[in-house]
Amino acid sequence: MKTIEEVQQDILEEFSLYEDWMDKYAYLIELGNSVEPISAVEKNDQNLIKGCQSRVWLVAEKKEGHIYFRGESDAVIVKGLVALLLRVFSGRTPGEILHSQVHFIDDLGLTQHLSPTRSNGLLAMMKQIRLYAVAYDRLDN
Amino acid sequence: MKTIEEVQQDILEEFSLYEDWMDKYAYLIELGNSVEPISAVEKNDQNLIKGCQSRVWLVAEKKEGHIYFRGESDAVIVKGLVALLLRVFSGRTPGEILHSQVHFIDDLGLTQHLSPTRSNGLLAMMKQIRLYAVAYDRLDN
Amino acid sequence: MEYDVNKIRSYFPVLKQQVYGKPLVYFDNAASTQKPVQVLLKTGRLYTEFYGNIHRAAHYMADKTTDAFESVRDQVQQFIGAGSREEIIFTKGTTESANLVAASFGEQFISPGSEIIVSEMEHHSNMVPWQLNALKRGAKIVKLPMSRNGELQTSLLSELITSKTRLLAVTHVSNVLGTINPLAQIIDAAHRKNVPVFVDGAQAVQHIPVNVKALDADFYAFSAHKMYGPNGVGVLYGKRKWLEQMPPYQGGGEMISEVTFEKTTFSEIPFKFEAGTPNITGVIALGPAIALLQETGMEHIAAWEHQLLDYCTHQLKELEGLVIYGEASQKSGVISFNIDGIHPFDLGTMLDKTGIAVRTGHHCADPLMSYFNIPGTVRVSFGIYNTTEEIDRFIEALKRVVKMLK
Amino acid sequence: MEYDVNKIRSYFPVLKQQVYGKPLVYFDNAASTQKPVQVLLKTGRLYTEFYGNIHRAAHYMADKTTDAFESVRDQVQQFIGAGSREEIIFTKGTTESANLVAASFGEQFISPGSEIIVSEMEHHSNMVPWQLNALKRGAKIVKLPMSRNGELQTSLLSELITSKTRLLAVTHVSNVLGTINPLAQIIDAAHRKNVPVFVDGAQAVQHIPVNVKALDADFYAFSAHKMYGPNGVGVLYGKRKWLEQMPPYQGGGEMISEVTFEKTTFSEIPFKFEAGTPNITGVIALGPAIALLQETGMEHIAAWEHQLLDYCTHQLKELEGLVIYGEASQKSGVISFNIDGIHPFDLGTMLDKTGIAVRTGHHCADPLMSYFNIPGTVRVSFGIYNTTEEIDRFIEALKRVVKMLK
Ligand SMILES: Cc1ncc(COP(=O)(O)O)c(C=O)c1O
Ligand SMILES: Cc1ncc(COP(=O)(O)O)c(C=O)c1O
Repeated sequence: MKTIEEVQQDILEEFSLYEDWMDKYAYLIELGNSVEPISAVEKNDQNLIKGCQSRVWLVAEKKEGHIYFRGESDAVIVKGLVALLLRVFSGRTPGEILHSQVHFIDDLGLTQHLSPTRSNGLLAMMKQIRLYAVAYDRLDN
Repeated sequence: MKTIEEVQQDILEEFSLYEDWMDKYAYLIELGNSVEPISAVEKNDQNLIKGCQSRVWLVAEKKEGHIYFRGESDAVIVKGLVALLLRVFSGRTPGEILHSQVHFIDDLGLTQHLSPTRSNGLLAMMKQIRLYAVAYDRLDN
Repeated sequence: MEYDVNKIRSYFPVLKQQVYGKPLVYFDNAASTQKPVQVLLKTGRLYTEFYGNIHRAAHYMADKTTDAFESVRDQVQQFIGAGSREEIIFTKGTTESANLVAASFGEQFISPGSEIIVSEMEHHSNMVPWQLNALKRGAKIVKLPMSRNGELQTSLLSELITSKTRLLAVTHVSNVLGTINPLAQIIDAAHRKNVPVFVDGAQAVQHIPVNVKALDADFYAFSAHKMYGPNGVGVLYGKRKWLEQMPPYQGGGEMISEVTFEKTTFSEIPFKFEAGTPNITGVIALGPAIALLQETGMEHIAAWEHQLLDYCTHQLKELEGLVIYGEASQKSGVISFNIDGIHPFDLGTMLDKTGIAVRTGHHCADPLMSYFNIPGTVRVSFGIYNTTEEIDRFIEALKRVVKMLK
Repeated sequence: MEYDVNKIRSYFPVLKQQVYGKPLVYFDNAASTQKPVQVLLKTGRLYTEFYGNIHRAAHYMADKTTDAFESVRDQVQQFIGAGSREEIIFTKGTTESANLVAASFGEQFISPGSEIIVSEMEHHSNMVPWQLNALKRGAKIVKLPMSRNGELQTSLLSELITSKTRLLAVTHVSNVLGTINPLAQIIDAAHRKNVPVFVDGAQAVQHIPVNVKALDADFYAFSAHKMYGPNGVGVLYGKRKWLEQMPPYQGGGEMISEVTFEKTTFSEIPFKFEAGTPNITGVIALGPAIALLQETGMEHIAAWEHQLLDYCTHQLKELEGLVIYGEASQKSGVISFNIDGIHPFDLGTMLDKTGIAVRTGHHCADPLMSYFNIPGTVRVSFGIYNTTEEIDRFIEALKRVVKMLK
């Protein structure tokens, strides 16, 4: 399996194919549409991360030392970003997550989606992913 | 006796001798120093017109249908302005005062001393002069 | 008179900017308008020619600045047809104007059991101040409800206004629906029962002619940054009879007459309500913004923007699955809509990539969103510099992004 | 490093103005400073290149503006050494900052019988808010007295602070006397009895290095317009632990999380305290003002201005009948004085005619005037761009007008 850094590089390379912002977003939408929906039952308050404009749900499961994430959003662009985050983080060990540095969103020029004052749920989702890692890490030790 | 308008013209002419602002103010100070002081007894709260930075006292007396004003201030420049107002208004009938238009302060470029937000007492003094005129006018009729 | 939109556009250099390589179409005017060079030039004069703190000083720079500042008070008075300059209070915005009245009028007139009527279409800024205040004073907020088409149910007023009602708070123009409320009628109904009315004019003064005296409004508030003026400046108009009875809101410099450790006496209105150094350069730079509105003519502006509204509404209605919220008979240039199966955030984000700035979200009007049971809308809102060509570009872009998102 | 005052002066075109045909000498910096071109240029960019309402929008103009706005929050945090950006709240000025804390801290922590200690040398803005609040809540204002030389009698603190004391309000630097108060010592005395301290920094941040964390101040307030920045912008620093416990001050847009007619939940700090559209352009233009101070170096500025203070004090003392108010051992560049037998208003008015802008009056510090039993003073106050040559011209002019007035 590729490292978190390698996956980020892959993503950057894929996006570098698109010069135009419309095309980058078209690709994000495509990614968003390909995200496997989470079940209605899982779309509960506990898994909900509330943003100002859109909602994000995040489900985590641990199997054999690795955390598997699934997620969704009511906005397709946010869903595309969720897809990217899942690709980077799902299936990692808590240690890998805790020692990672996420830079690809900045590098893609999508920083505004992470701005704390935009609060569209993505930043909270990243925090939540780390919290899961911390929690599972503690459970292990 | 000259009319209110004529006295204003006189004042404007006198000041027109001075080109420099320092000289105009030197003349104002001279006028201020020449104002006859009012007695300590008359410097009471009733005659006091409070400004933000300086205080003005105004005393009015009526004799044979004419109002005679005396006034003073703790700041000599304000006293100079008071002297000019006394020269214009003292010895007039209530009707003359009420029908007059005071423009010489504006014309001299001293408007800032009359600005309501500067509230250095002069504007209040002008109002007070008019109020006396109104009051004596009523008493007459 | 012809409406010379090109001349107006020439005052707004920012309109020539490109975003993401596309020419900017700015349709987010209800959030904040762009600012003309006239306002910048006036600001520049205060940075290069004269500036000083106002009112209390005895020097040239301060005198000149004071004159410029106070003359804008006269200009505002005249612009909204207020009875006297002392009834014009400078605040930092509509929100602060509402908070000032809620706190200060509240302290004097609102007590346990009092009722405050607030309409269902209010911006949070004309809702939360009353809520907070009601909570503090044991008063109750009573809702003036809305109808499906975005009009207030004014016929209910005679029932809603009781002997306990102390104030009615309502917006002149809705920032989400565009509805122009029948203010004269609402105010009349309130006054018949001696209830004063606070009007949120944040979306009105820049779009339609406003005369507070003709309306007989008790309070009227608006923000400079929504009327092509500077940021950080708001206006509160209040009838003298209310302002004089109300205690000061904030304490500090400017608003006091005398201070001792034991007792403080306050200045007259308007200064009683202007504690601290005001936004001097901001207030002075509001002057040219008002001048621009007046030179263009509020009647002409209203007509022009109404034309844009009609033109855009007509084209939007052709689109499949598009729902417009707010179809009041009297509307200003604001259109809120959604498209079936597409999240407004996605629409807004994609439109942005085509150079078109619209707003998405709840527009600070949660109760209104609850009414329609939606998470938000896409909102386009027009200003004096917008054109039908821009609407064409918007519609075209909208069709394109809808195709991508569906 | 040399202090390059000519370079600094070149940033302030207004200093080249003439008044009454004489070159301007601006010695009214404590009232408000002039503004450098850097601040104007930044403002201009917001008028011509990018501008939008912040935080909630999803378009390019708004995103860019939001980034610029929020980066100034970081800059302010760093400038005053605050622990985190969330502890920086933007207000409209020092006065509002004090009112915010008085109302909001007051609501939570001040009750009948509480005591608030306020120093005798406070500006009305750090006095009246506490008075108004004490009156509302049945609390009492306790005076921290001053000595003849203009220093606070800090030795009395251990007595004055009782179990009833809820807060101590004190200025960092006096706007009349120039006294730099021994803040660390005052704060330490208060903290030993668990009393938080509100510091009025309006006359400090532009003159001396300030680090709120090193001082351990609980609240620290200042105004942009006194630090070469724009008008209508203030800062309130507050320790997180207090800000989080305090209820919101104003209600409206930005500061809420969710609103219904029944209940409203609020945002986190700092937004909880920033209701309504903030002074966007003002906050952003504060950035270059802070940058100028930092590039020049607060240590260098303090040294330069202290030199001006010494130079001017020395020459004033030579004048017959001249009394200086405030001779604290630690002083910043402010000198208040009177001349025997001459009214300060006359002095100020005449100095103005020679091109020299000073302030006269009570400087919004009535209690201090009562202390010295005077109606007012003449005040000269220095800024980063003032020079000893200007002081020479001032002294010469002063001698001339004194001769005229005596
Ligand atoms: C010491 C002090 N505190 C507070 C203030 C009030 O500041 P502002 O008027 O900007 O709110 C001033 C300025 O006048 C001051 O000098
Ligand atoms: C109807 C309405 N009221 C009040 C406000 C608040 O104005 P401000 O944020 O300028 O205080 C707005 C703007 O957002 C508005 O549209």
